[in-house]
Amino acid sequence: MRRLVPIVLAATVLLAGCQDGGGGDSTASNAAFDPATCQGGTLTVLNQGGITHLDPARLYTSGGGNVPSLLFRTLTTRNRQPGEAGTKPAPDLATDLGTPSDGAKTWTYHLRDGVAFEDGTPITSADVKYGIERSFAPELPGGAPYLRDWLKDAAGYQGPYKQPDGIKSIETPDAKTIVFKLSKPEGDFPFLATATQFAPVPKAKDTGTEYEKHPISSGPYRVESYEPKKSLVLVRNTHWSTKIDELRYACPDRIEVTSGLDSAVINQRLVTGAGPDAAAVTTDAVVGPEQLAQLGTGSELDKRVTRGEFPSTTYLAFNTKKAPFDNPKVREALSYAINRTSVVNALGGSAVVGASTTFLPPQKALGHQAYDYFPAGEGGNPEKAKQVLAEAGLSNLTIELAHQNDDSEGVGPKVASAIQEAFKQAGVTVKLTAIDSATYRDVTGKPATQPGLALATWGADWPSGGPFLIPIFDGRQIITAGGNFNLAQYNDSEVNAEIDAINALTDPAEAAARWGALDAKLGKLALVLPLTHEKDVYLYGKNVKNAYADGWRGQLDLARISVK
Amino acid sequence: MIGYLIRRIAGAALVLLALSAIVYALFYLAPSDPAILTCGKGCTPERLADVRAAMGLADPVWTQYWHFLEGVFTGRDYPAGPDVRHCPAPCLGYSFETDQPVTALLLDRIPVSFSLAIGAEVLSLAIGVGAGLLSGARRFRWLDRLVNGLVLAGYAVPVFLVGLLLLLLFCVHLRWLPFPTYVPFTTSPLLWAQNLLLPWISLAVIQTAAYARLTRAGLQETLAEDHIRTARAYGIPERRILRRRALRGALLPLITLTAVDVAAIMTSAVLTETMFGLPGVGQLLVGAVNQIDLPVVVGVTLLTGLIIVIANAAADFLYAAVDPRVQLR
Amino acid sequence: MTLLKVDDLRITFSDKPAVDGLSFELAAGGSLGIVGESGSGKSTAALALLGLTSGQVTGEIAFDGVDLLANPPWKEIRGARITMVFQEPLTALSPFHTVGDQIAEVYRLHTGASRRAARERAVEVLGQVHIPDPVRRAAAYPHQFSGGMRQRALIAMAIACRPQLIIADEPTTALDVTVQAQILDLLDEVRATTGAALLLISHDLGVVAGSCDSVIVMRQGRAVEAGATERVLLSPRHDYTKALLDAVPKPGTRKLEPGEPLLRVKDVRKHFPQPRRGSLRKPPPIRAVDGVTLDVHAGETLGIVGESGTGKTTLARMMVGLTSPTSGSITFDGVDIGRRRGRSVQMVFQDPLSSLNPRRTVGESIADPLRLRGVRDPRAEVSALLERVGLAASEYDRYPHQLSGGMRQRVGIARAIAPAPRLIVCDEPVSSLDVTTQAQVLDLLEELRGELGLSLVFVSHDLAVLRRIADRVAVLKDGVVVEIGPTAEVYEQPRHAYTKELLAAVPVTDPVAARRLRALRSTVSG
Amino acid sequence: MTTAPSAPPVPSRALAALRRDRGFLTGAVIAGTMVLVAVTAPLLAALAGQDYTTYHDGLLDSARGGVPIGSFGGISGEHWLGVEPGTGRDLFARVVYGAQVSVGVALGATFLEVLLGVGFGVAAGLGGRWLDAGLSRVIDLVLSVPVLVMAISLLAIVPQDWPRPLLLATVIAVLGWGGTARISRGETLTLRTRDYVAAAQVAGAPWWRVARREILPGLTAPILTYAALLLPTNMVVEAGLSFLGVGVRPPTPSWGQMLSSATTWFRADPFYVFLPGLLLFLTLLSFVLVANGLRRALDPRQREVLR
Repeated sequence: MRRLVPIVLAATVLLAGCQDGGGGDSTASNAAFDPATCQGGTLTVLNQGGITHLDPARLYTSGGGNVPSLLFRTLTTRNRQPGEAGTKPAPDLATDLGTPSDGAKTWTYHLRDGVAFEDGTPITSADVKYGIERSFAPELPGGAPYLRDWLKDAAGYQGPYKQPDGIKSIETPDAKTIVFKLSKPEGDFPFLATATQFAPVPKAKDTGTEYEKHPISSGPYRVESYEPKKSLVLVRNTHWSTKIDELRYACPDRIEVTSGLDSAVINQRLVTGAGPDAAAVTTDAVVGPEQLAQLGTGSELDKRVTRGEFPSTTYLAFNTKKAPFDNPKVREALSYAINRTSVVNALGGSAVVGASTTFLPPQKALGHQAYDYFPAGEGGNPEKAKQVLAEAGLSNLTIELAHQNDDSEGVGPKVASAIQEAFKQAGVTVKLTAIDSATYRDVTGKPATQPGLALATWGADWPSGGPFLIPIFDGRQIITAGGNFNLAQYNDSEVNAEIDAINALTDPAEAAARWGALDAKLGKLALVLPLTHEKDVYLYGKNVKNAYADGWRGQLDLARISVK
Repeated sequence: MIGYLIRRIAGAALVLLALSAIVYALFYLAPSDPAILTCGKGCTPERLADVRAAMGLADPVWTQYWHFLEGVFTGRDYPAGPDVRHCPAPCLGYSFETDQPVTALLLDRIPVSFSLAIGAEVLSLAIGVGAGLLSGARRFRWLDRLVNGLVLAGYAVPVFLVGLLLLLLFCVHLRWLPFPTYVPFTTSPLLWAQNLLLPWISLAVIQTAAYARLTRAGLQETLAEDHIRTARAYGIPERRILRRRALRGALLPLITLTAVDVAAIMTSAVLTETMFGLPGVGQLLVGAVNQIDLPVVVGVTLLTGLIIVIANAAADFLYAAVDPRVQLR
Repeated sequence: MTLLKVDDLRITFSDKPAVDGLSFELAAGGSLGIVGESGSGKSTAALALLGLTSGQVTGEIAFDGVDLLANPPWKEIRGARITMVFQEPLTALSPFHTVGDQIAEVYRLHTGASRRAARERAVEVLGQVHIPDPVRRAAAYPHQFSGGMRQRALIAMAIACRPQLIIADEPTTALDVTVQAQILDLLDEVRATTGAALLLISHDLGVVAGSCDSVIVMRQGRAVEAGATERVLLSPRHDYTKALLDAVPKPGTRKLEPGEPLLRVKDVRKHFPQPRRGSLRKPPPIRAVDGVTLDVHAGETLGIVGESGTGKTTLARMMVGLTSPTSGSITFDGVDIGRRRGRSVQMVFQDPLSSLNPRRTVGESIADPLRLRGVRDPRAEVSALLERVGLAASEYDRYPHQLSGGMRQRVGIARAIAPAPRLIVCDEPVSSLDVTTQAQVLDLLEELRGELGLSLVFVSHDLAVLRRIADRVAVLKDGVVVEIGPTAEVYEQPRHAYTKELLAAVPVTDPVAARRLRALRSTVSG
Repeated sequence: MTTAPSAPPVPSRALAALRRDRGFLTGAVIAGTMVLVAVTAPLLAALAGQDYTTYHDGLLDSARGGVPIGSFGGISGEHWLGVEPGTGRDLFARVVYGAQVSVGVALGATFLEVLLGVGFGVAAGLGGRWLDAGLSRVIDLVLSVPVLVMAISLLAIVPQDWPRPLLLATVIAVLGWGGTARISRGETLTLRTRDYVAAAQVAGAPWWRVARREILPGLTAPILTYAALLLPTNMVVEAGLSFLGVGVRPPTPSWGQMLSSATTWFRADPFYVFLPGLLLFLTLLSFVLVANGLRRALDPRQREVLR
């Protein structure tokens, strides 16, 4: 019954990207929808995990997050469209996606006119810079790490409280212009600029750790009341209008977020839809067996569901520096032996997860290329596995599998025992070692303490191959001191070079293709054993209109739905 | 009297001190490091060090514990970005996870757990004592049996089992009641009660029976005592004897029990709260434990300990108040 | 004229007869004593008079013309015309209400008087039973009263409604001799002043002797003898009555030849620290024994007499080294007693039941000390001991609860003599036994002493018993020996006032003497 | 709690009383069966030709979240109680192994509690003023520790690879021996005032002999009674802890843990809730019946319900 999801995951799990134009599902209730007249009503959001810190510096979001992007406008944001279109960034506070120069090592943005904070003071480039600087302060941890290694010599920066003179590599020549100087080419910068760290913060109003109590809004709503992980009430920000923001519709007059609920309860309430629950949605409670039993049976419920996919893969991470996993034969054998069906069931059934044989999730934006070099079929291929092991001269192998001690992140005992059972069929004995979910990443992320075999999950912070492959396979990203994600500890200069090359590309389509190719190439080495990719099925209340899963994150976008 | 109070309070303080020390020790022997959690994804060692320092985890354990004690008695200051924030006594520190003052968190949750406990207690007392008296005064035989049966059953059903079944029945199948969500009494007494009804029942089931049995036993024992015989010998009518003498003796043991039980419920409400998703102290704890949110865990442990201590004291006072023979010493 | 006429009263519990054909009459204002040992059915009969027995009642009870068996208007009789004084004064009053309230309640109930009137009456009767400062005491709770005062309060309650008949069921059994005397006097006085008849029930002939005109001796539910007190007690006809009278301890006849001191008690004190109440200051300790010096000579029996709370038990326990004195020394043969534990000094306890482990056979209990002395298989020895104290060797495997009180005490004695001690300290060894058994046990102790050349220290509250068995007597009061000397001397010419008071309080079976003593008492206690 | 002085030795009377007590007998039978089941779990599973780890994906409807195919959680010839939703593991096997945990932990914890409690209690009761004062404080401390709260914290922080059932039993015991200690102390204090203890001392018996021969026999009745009620209580605690996810580690099954996972299935597969729930209830009930019988038989004086 552990309900509390660690922050890190709050980011990754909440996100979801759309595959099959979720909009289709919502047409029924969507018919009468018109952005111009949708205003009014109160929207209720029922969630499991609440927002721990409503501070743009501490939020770890992708595409600006769902609730946060109602408060914080960023330089760019996600394109809030269903399907393919939704996987692209779009200008938000900025006039465009940014102008790269110096081979994508310098990015320049101009703020659009008329944008202002909730108190009416206009937003300047200095506010944006200050917001980013805050995210470097140790007092405000938790935000996305990228800027620290992307920005030129900013890694050691201690934040504006200790070092008021700020980051040199961010320049604000005038109140409307902001220039970022990077240490190496980053074609994905427009994607990163969607993170809440890019939201403006008025220095005058900054109260450090207290700021989250009432963050100054630049979006369509402002905070009326906020209790961390319990409740958040948003009301209209009168200094915001559709004139200065075309992406957000902001239909409801009032949004009430309740957190800390049990997912079973949430879905049950959405199904029942009594009272305010009729105008309710959830952004993190994927439907459970309760509802799945009723879905697809032509019941009224079928009209009240969005289906999306967030790019995330659950996989087995081999530590190729540790025996016996330094032996590719062993890795291949296990890849044959795996029984993905039981893993899928352990994670909630084929409706909410899909079996994966590739590391990249099956999404065009990521440049996914299908491959299955070690076919295990539905229920695994223990015979083949035994055979491979025999060839390698290995019999009755005993290995340890590290996993989290609870299932909230989908890498817990349930999955682990499923795998244990599958490998048993191939004559491999698996000893389960549960590690407290709170410290799991610490243990696995330090090569010194990293176990030979560990369950892991990886979600992209934006729909592009880069953030999906780089931390996992870039040899220069092996961080020996901890916080390492290249669990294979794979370092190949060729691959590293290719990564740099792709990073320099500023055309997403071109980049995607090459990411896919890279993944397919790496797949042959069986450095990781892909298990499943996430599918997201969310219910919403009877009176909710224009509900569709946005392409970036796979959930319905609070900024666009209506309850009128 | 004063002397008694002083010694009583001193004792309580000692117990709580020991409790907090134990919890502190335990959590520092634990292998897990809260800082990493707070630091988040892609956290570099340097940054981790900074975060740890900012959370005050860099100092040795005893120093931290000492600061903690200081906070409790005198309050303490925390660095918070540009300015420092002062945390007035009794200061239990700030949650690692949400940065809220622990005292605030607790105060925020206590009403829930308290409502839970009080409601359940009232319910079980009303029914239990009623039934107990009736069966004790030998009114109905069948009631006697029923009570007996219920007592046994009461022991045998874990709260979460009752809760689960109640949920199934009333919320899922019959849909008579909403899925419990805590509504403060001040907002709407009706909704408050409506939402807490199921938790109350599931808690009361166990106690009602126990109380009934206790009452009956007490009544029967008192009725067998000499002074009742005297009363009869002096022609005092049965009803009057029952009302003025037997009742008093019969309910004595209950008084102590009730006070202690309220504490017991409040401290063991973890299950009920998790079961029904009520944002009470118990739920706070479960979350905090998963997050190695030390200040909160210590806070909850101390609070629950305090409640128990207070309850015991209350029980003694009540007893002394009702029974002239008892002196507090 | 007769107030109460009981004719052929039979009470059976599941056809086991408790009272079996009891008949007597009681004149208005008269006084009748019913004497019998436990189980003789005397209390059952008394309860029957108030219709409070759960047994099957047949026969006839006529009270002032009312048939008490044809369910009469009890409301007017109970507590109004017939009242009862119970044995256990502590438990007989409700702990939750003040004494005054309880009396007032009864008074109001029967007279319908106003609250104030009732309160006043309560105070009045409390004064009548000589409770000092009745106004304040009326507001006190029973547990704040001493045993004697509680019994007085009960009597006050009994006379509150000016009853015609007062039934006193063992009213003094739980009390010290002196208090017992006072209560008996009070009952006598009350009877005189209120003109109520008194039905006094007791196991002690001495108690009835002084207070009743006529006596009934009951045994197994039957009246074996009845008549005027003088006649019955001075020239008994029935053997049982004779037996009872003989059982009452007579002055001993042994000559005392003092040996050299065996056990020396030198200025011994025992202070018990009191638990703090209220204030933080430590209250003064209870001085249970406060400077006692005495010797026990070889071959003698030293009696130690004192009322409850005079520290005699504490002294006894110190003599066997169970508790160590706060100051002073106790030596046996010049060796500190603490170091002689388990050898040469043994103890016989008051309640033979609680002194035997209920979960072990009596044989085992006796065998223990032998084992401790390294005897491998003590069974034979134990059997011998059992027979010596007049029990069958077969009792070895029985459990204490399967034995009668007397037998248990014999076991206790057997255990005491098992390690062949030279001194045995007996703490109230017979006070929980019936008169007849008492006598037998005393005889046994006498024999053993002669036979084994033992010395005895005999602690008791019962002067009569001591007079019979002791060579010398020490009178204990507030932890101090107020008088010590040869038994005869102390009994004939007591020097200390307290000794006089004690002696005056001793119930004697000779009614004439009893009256003399009562007169004496009034002078002694001013 | 004191046994009446007139109380005959425990065995003879008690046994007689128990033989007449219908409630006790029924309880004893069920409890006995449960213990037997727990002990012979592997055998029973083998008998059913099943084990508690093997997955049967074929028996699940993956599209519907992995609910068992067929009615009553997929009861069938080879799966006597159906299969577990989400995994398809055999429920019969899991249930019998679950009994092993529930019963085993409860028994272990109770045993430890009695050991600790009696030890401390008697020591405090026989020891001098200071020892008593000291130990009493310790007991007070233990009694004022919120058991569940502490247990959760403790279990959450101990290394995951420690032997879980043993750990559970220990934690429950370490937090729960206060009651036993308090009772033992009280009993000892009253018993030591009994003259037969004095008699033994006069006879020169050393303290440990007194404790063993005179005190402990007197303790058996009340402690046995109390322990008998501790057993089900501990079982509930274990179930609760497993329910909260800090209990035994998978794939080891436990009823509490089944119930907690059942919460997400109660609509889709009600049988899955019903089964462990019923078993837990039955077992607890039986233990309570036994305890109740024991209490009535051992000390009739003490009527009030032990908490």
